[in-house]
Amino acid sequence: MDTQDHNLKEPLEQEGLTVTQGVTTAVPEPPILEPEDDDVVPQQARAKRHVPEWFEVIWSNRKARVGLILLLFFILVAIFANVLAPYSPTDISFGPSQMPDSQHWLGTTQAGQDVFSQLIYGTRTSLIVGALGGGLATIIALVIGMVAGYMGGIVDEILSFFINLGLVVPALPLMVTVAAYSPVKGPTIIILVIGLTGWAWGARFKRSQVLTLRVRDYITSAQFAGDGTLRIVFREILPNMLSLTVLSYISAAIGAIGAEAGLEFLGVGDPSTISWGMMLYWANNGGAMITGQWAWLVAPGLALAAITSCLMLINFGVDALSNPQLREE
Amino acid sequence: MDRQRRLFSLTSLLLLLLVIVSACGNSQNQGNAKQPAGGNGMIETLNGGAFGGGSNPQVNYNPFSATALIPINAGYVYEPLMVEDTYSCHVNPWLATDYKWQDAKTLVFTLRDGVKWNDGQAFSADDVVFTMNLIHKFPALDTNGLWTSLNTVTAQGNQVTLKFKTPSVAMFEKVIKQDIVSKHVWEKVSDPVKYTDEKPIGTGPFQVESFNQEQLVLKRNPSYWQADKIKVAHLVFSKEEVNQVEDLKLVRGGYDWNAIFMPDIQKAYVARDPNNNHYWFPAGGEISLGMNLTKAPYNDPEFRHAMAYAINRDQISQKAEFGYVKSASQSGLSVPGQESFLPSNMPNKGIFTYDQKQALDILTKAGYKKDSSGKILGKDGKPINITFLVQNGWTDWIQAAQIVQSNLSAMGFTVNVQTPSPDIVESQRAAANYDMIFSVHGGSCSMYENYEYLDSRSLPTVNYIHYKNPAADKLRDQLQQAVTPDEQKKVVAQLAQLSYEQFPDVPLWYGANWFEFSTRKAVGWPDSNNPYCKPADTLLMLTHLRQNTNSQPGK
Amino acid sequence: MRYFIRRFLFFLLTLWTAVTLNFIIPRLEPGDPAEDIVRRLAGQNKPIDPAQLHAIRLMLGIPGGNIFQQYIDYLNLLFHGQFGVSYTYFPYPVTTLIGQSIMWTVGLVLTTNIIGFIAGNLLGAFAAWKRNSIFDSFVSVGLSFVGTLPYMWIALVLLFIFAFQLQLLPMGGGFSETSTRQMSWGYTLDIMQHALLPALSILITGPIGWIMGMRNNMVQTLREDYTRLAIAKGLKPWKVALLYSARNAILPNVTGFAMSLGGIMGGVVLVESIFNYPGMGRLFFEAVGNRDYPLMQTILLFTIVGMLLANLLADFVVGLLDPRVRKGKN
Amino acid sequence: MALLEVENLDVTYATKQRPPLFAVRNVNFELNAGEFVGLVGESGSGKSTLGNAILKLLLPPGRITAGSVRFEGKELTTLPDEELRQMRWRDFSTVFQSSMNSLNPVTRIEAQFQDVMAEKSDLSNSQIHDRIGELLQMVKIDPSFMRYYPHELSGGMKQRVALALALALKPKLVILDEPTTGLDVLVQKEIMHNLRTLQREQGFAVLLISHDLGTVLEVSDRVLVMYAGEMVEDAPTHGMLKHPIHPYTHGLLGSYADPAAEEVEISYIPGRPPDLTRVPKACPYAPRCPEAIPLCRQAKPQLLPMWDGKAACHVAQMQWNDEQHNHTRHSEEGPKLLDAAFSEATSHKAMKLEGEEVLRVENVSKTYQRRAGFKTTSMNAVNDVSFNLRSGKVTGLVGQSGSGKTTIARMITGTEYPTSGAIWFGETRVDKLKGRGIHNYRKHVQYVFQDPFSALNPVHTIQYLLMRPLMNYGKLNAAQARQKVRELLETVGLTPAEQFETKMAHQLSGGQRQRVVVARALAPDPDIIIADEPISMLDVSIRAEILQLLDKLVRERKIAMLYITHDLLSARLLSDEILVLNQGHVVEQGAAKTVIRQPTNEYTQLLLEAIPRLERPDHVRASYVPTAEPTKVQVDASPVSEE
Repeated sequence: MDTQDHNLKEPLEQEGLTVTQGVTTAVPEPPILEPEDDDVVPQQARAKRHVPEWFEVIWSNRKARVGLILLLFFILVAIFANVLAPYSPTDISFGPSQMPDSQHWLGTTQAGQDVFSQLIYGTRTSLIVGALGGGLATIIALVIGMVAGYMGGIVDEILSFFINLGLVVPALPLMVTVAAYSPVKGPTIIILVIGLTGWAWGARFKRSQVLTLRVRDYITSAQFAGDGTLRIVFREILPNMLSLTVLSYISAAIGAIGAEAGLEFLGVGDPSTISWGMMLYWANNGGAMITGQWAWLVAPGLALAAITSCLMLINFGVDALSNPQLREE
Repeated sequence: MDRQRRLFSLTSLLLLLLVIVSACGNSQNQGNAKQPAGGNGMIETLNGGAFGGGSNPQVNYNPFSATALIPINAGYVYEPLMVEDTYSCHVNPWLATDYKWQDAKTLVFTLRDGVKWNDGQAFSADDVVFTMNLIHKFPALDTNGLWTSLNTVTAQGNQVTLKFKTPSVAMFEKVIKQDIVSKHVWEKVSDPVKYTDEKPIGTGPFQVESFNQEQLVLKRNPSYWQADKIKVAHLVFSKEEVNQVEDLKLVRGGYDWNAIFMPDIQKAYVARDPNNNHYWFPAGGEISLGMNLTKAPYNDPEFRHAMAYAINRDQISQKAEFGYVKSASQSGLSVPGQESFLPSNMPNKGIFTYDQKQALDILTKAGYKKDSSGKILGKDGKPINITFLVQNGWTDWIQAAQIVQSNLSAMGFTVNVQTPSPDIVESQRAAANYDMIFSVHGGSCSMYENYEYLDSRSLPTVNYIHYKNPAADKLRDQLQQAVTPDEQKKVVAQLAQLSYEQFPDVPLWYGANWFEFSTRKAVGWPDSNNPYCKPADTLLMLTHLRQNTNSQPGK
Repeated sequence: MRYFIRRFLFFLLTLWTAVTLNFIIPRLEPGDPAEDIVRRLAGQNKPIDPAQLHAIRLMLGIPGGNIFQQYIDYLNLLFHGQFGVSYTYFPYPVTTLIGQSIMWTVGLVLTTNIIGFIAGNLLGAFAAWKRNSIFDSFVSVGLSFVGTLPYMWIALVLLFIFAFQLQLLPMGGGFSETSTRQMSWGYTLDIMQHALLPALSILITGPIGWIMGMRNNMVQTLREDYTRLAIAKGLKPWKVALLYSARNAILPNVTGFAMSLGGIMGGVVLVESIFNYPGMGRLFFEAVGNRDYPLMQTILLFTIVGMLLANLLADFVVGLLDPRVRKGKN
Repeated sequence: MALLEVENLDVTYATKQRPPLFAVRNVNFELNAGEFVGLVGESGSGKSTLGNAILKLLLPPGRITAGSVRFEGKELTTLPDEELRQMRWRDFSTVFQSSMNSLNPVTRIEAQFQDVMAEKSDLSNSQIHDRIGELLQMVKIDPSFMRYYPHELSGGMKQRVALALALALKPKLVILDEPTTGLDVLVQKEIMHNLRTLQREQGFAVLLISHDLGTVLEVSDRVLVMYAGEMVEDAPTHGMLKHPIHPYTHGLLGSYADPAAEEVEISYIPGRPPDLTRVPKACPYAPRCPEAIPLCRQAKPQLLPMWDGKAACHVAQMQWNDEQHNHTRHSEEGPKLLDAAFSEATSHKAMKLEGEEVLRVENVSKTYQRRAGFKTTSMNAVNDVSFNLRSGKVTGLVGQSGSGKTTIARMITGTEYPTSGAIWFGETRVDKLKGRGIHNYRKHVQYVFQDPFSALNPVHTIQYLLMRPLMNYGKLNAAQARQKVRELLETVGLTPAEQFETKMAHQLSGGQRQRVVVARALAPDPDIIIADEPISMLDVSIRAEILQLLDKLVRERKIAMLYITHDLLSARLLSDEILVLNQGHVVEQGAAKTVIRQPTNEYTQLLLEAIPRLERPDHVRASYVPTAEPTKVQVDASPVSEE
């Protein structure tokens, strides 16, 4: 008897959390007082489909669809880089700082490497850094956020302190410092640095999410059903945070890709890495502006923007999953 | 529609603002072009590149300070006793007109008369003694390490006598380049280490006119003791910009001379104004392939001998260094500048050429075998895997290392290039924890220093290959004793020979001293045709500059 | 009161942790600031002179000995407000340097970020109000692409176009070389001119986060009962949009703004490095590169204190804007 | 000309991704100046949508797709925005549901009056200020409260402020959408009374939208009843009370009874409303209607005048026609309709409190410490409460929000510890249990939650949810547990079990979910069940169904139940013993019937008075015989959506 009206009203009452660019704020939730108010029904019609509902929602969002297709494109480029790239990205046998021509679509670097080939191989680094750096940050955020949120008490106090600390300590300067003084250079250390410095937002986000979830009746219900803490956290709470976790994972991946590019651009990366950030570094330090080799300067920036946009577009879809107001009408 | 129009007008307003602001200030931006002086052959202004001091430069003219602004350390204001032309190592009289080693422990300078500090006070031997004692009292000022062997400094008339604890002929280069400060100013300074010397009183050709954080202007010292030789009224230095901007300013004629690395200089700089834009990159220290002599196979001289042939120095020069550098001599000396020190019988001035076959032959002869897959095996029968450490961020070296890697791979070695941070490389090589490495040594006029890396008593950061040879140690000791140039040359030749035969390391190329100059305003710059000094010998250079009277218009 | 004590304790603990991190991170790896100075003076192609190294070590007075003792000394000095002397700019105390550079950073970065924040929120509010209009599509699709462009890349391209190719604007620095550095219209204009490109590169991407955040928040507040009641009241549309919907939607953004100041500091490092702007970011990056520990530590410390203050300020502002929070604290 | 005329109004919610939802269909009614009209319907009936459509405040994707809304003859659906804006608040104003959210949280009360009054009246600022004071006094709020922010007011006060705000410009029509839902009954009563008085004094017209027929009938002149997006009855209040025309109205009325009657009974309507993504071609109520005849499943009845009102019902229409024809009945009596009911009589209640004692609560108190600044204030949530729970018996705990009833429940379940006193479960001191002890104890004490929507995790199947307690407490393996799940589902009336066990909670209706919640509580075979307002979130028409289920289980399985409620009627129906709680104190305690029929405490009396008293027509009562065996629960086999 209830579901229909819920659908009509869900835009009014669904909202508990606002997700904007990783800025999460708990909007005070109106207490549920009336039979028509409830908050579990947005996914009214998801039974009997072959495709999972979440995919459907994401896919039905035009922006997200474009994003998914683009991402697939980037993944394919990364996998088949050795087939697609006309030359080896480290081959220095061409003339230095050549302008784009039919041989070198995006010209060459000051060391005589083919820019286009570097661009293609650079896809790999960005994707891997995004996936792993974002992944590491998300896992740390998930563990800390969930433990803090669920355990409460002194554990929460301590972990919240670290979360707040992580929020207050400026990330990029910290990354620069850590990356600059780390004994090894290269993407691995950058992934680690990003993961270790970039989790605070997500943790805060997840903690507040767990805080709202753990007072739900079904958690109490699970306690009464005799479930243990771990089971409650992983089987009752976690699945309800899935779309938000994916959301923050993608955001973290975007952050990781950007941070990697920034760090490499600042010169704390390994200069022999083939990546877009390193290409920008070399373009800046190898005289792309003097020689007017614009393609070398422009291409990696646009590629970075393209990959982040495609992730952001996907996020629009995921956002719609957790936040029905943003679904397209 | 309305909305779009509004958006459009907003955008155009912004653009307009941008144009106005940029146009307004542009007239100002032309900067330093002052009115040309009269026809007295005086160049009004020369723009000499960056004054250093980092992104937030602070006034610091303390000549002893490592963090002072560059022109102060370069002799514009404070002068040394004598000036060495570091290209040919010829010593020019300056504040001292002459020197004499009375014995290997006693050095006597005769000072020039009539030199005045730029506040009008006379320069005297007291100032020299004061300076020497000042850096004794404050070891933090003794950047040349004089007092490691100096015992006493005394003056008698215009003669200053330096007595050393041990034979210290090799200290000469360090003594003569010590900047001399005035006693009457500096004796009042309570903490000369932290003193920033905002109104520097020196004997040099210039004095400070103005400083803001973007620009330092020096003006000619009219009472300079050889004022007739200085034909430049003002020297202008500016804040260090990021690479590209420095490059661009140079290209656009913003500097009359500068010392920056610039990719593809012929095209980017010279071609813009072939009549006026020139460059000269004289050789500096030797960048050498160091091998860890504490382990096999690198401790085998024949292996290192093969390495001398195995590396394509031309490729490194062309690919990693834009063709700016020359192949280095195995003698450890900087040729052609220091040619006169070479043993006369050394073929091709000690420069090895790329010959992979020769390298393989040497290896085979020395007992290194190849396995079925073509990998060269060590004497223990295992394939030779080489770990090559290169300083992170030193991009030309990294590219050079990649060339070494490809050269050696082609022969049948496995080379693994790693790029840790410079500090790591430093500590790893001090700990003999590497296989191959690039390092730099030599290039100075102090032969004692140039061969320090062969001395088993040196710090591991200097003797980075951990070379142990009593003969080399002994030869260096002899250099401390050799008071005459002839004696010195004899010892140096032996050291060069040792280096040539023993292959303690394998010098690959000479690091270049960057030097670009424009003849638009001034002529008389040192270059390959007239290498009267290295570009860093600014005092020598400035006394050679003359106004360009028939200036060719730039393109 | 309890709230303030907690707040203060957090403040102190954060400071202590930051200070300790500052101390530990640079010491995790070998390296010698003196050596860095010598190498910088000598260049890559010259060997290092041990005598000079020795003299510089003496000059800087680089602490040696027991790391624990060093830490205690360090804390003790900090406690007495002595931040030490910069290695790079010896003998200048780090406070002098920070004092000089902070004005540039605050002037450029804070101003542009505040402008960006205000503009972003207004644009976002407008996009939400006109949801699904051309403007909204432009904002939500067009701008989000622009927003993904890397910060430093935008700066580089601006530099390339306006300074290198068109030669309209200076290539870097905070003011002209010939500037007299006295307050005058010319000097002001000069400063603005130098700040234009860095400011633009911040302003191009800066507001986008706020635009999107505001838009998303306001899409929600537009559906809230109070907004609907305002419509039902028949108030003028702009009143409904600004005083009801936007007024509530901006609250999360205000907190977000304070929290994002850390990210801003990151951007500062990039932009100031590219434009050689004489601010804190550039100084910080230089300090890291030179192992100028006193300078680096102090800048980080100042930044963190700034962040904490910004958070307090944000709390205060949110308290002003949102009476519910005000009550909750007491 | 009526003040408001709604004609053939259709409202549709159409999104790209989902099938369109026809929320309001072909609705016609009129509202005259000064008339107080109630609009009643359960969740999903489209009543709020209708209200919003009239105000032109529909949220996208909702849209008026056909029909017209005329206010004083002006067509609102096509009126330009600006003209409509001019009319708003001066001509018609509104009070939203519960006002939790309808006052701008960041501005003071005064400002929220000020802005609209400044824009829409000629009053000066000081006049406005005075007027706001008057308005607040009118709703019995001290004018000084205008300096307050909304969150500083209680729910009831906010609602009154919203009412005063709606009357600020003396509108001709005020639409109130569930204005008192969620407030305590006493407050509800007072506000409604206040509203009615003001309406009589000032003469504005009211459209009162509510799910609670009882409240509406108490105050309205005329009542409109909606079901599944259609208007099914439109009749004057006195007529509807005496003889509802539509079987649905009749069914709704069955949910009300006087708890203080000698015998109390209420009825429920089995089944659930249709899916509105497909427009029903016949009578939408036919599947649930006990009167339904074949025609009802074939053709859609029109809203036609009969007796003293209008109704859309084939059966009633036939009776009416018949009556018109034969003149056999008095025209005021309405149609004869059947009932399904749950009455006190159906439970086998003995007057004496027998049964084995399972849990003993002894002089329990709970004090909360609150810090505000330097001051620490303590609040006694529960004060010296003692009672027993006996197997097979229900103890009702009645009180308003804040009375401490939930705190007692939490202490009994071991989630909170009393400040003093003891709770004995057999030989176990519940208030001393920790960790593992609580885990073991909970096998014996289970909980039925208030909100069936949040008590079931949306990510799990019913089977998983029910297997957990079985495996945790019953030590069953998965296969055994699965078998047991079916038994449980059948026990709570969810048959066939196979059809339910694979479903997710959100695929069930509210009543079905609450049955699952009950099944889960039964799973460990507990000795005690705490039922915390188990029916308050459910639609009125099905509450009796759940009560009946609980009653049956308690009696059959000899479970001791603590039934927590604010509602004396359900307490009377279900409980053997009743405790009335007021601010932590037990103010009345005794056998259910005694407490309610002879209340000694003033507070209990107030609570009783607050219950809408509907005099039910005699012929209805006479027309059915209470059955000891409850009506077989008809489970609608079709889930919510069948795409």
